[in-house]
Amino acid sequence: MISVAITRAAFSPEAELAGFAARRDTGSGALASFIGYCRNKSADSAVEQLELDHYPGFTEREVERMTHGVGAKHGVGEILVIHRVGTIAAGEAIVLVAVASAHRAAAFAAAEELMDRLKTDAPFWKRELGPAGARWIEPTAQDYARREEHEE
Amino acid sequence: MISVAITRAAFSPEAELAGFAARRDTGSGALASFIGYCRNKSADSAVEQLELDHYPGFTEREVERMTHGVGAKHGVGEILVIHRVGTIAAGEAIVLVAVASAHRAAAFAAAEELMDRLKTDAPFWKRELGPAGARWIEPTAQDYARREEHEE
Amino acid sequence: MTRILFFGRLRDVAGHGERDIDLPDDVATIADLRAWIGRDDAVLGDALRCRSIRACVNHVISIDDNASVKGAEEIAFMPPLSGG
Amino acid sequence: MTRILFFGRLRDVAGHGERDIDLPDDVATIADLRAWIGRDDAVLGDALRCRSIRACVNHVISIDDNASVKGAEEIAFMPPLSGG
Repeated sequence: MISVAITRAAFSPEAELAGFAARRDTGSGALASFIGYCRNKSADSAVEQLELDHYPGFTEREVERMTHGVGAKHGVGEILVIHRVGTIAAGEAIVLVAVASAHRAAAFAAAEELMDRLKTDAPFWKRELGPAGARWIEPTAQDYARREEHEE
Repeated sequence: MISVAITRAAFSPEAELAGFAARRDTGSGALASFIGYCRNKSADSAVEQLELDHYPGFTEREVERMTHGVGAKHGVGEILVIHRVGTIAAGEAIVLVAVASAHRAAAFAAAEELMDRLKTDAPFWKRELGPAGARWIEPTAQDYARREEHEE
Repeated sequence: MTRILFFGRLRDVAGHGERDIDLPDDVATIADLRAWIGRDDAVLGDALRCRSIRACVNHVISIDDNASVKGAEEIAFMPPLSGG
Repeated sequence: MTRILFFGRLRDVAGHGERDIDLPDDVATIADLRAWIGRDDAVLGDALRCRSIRACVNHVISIDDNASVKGAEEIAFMPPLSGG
């Protein structure tokens, strides 16, 4: 049960997590998850909102492909990904990744790798808007290094 | 804000997570979490419930100490740990670990290390009860190996 | 007719997110297309020549600047990807 | 008066989780205590001699079997710990 949603609407990560947990295989004793929020401050300035651009059709397909790839690599079949696009207010959730598995190591590894790949390989473009104006955010050298660690 | 609770009462991991997320520093854009459930089957047999024994007073202190240690090591100050004791029905949550941070790598690393340490270093003793009777569960060689990886 | 799309900061530079264009016959590769767009808009042309900008032809990200764009329905220009 | 506690599978073997006992004078160390309990209950004594069983004296886990138990208020015997 791999589920990927790209959505403009605000969502409750906890409600989605509860639904995912309720649908999981009852042999899956481990559920690792990650929620990424729009922060209210960046390195140097206040953030009022985030704007996430995507490529309709292509983005959905790429995130689905990435999710299935990570699931197959770690032997986990239960993954939920929800990723917002459009305008996101400070404090709101941008992304939820949840992985259920019989084994906690696989659940953690898959959730972390999926987040690392979303940061560098998923077709999204984002900018922070604050009192100082807008600023495009691109992956850091550290983000690319983390992604590289997952390559064989 | 480090919060540790050892409780006999069933709890909703998602409701606790929502509360933790609401209380977090608004500069913490990353929230990694892990929920461990009582599975309905073990390696070889069905599981109806789990019984978790603990050492009142000592267990609370040790889990607090462990949580502060892992937080200090990874530079994260926002951690929630809820761990049940007593009788736990199949499907119910046993443990919730949540870590909020400005950085996703630190949040993941702290959550995972805390779970690894809870598996091998926290004063709990558990047994699975099923139609075949009761069976004490002790850490596996793999559990010990994972814990060792965190040592300097 | 080919749809040309610009994402992220390229959308700001281009002043639009997408436009339908009849590509001239001498625009055969991604490199040709970058140069051809640059003839019309030097600033956008400069932005497109940046090494970190990748082209995506009919939903396939291309790392070869000599890849063909002949008959392509959609060509997207993408700054570094960054979700999460 | 010293409280002796048994956890996990040791509780099953002992048949109880805790008991208050006046330790005789010649029980000075954890090793002495293991042996002394074994005199009364051979099965429990065997279980206690297992290398994986650790003693916890006044809330401090001891790895030294020669650690003193003189005047201890609480001594717990613990099979391998396992939470989560």
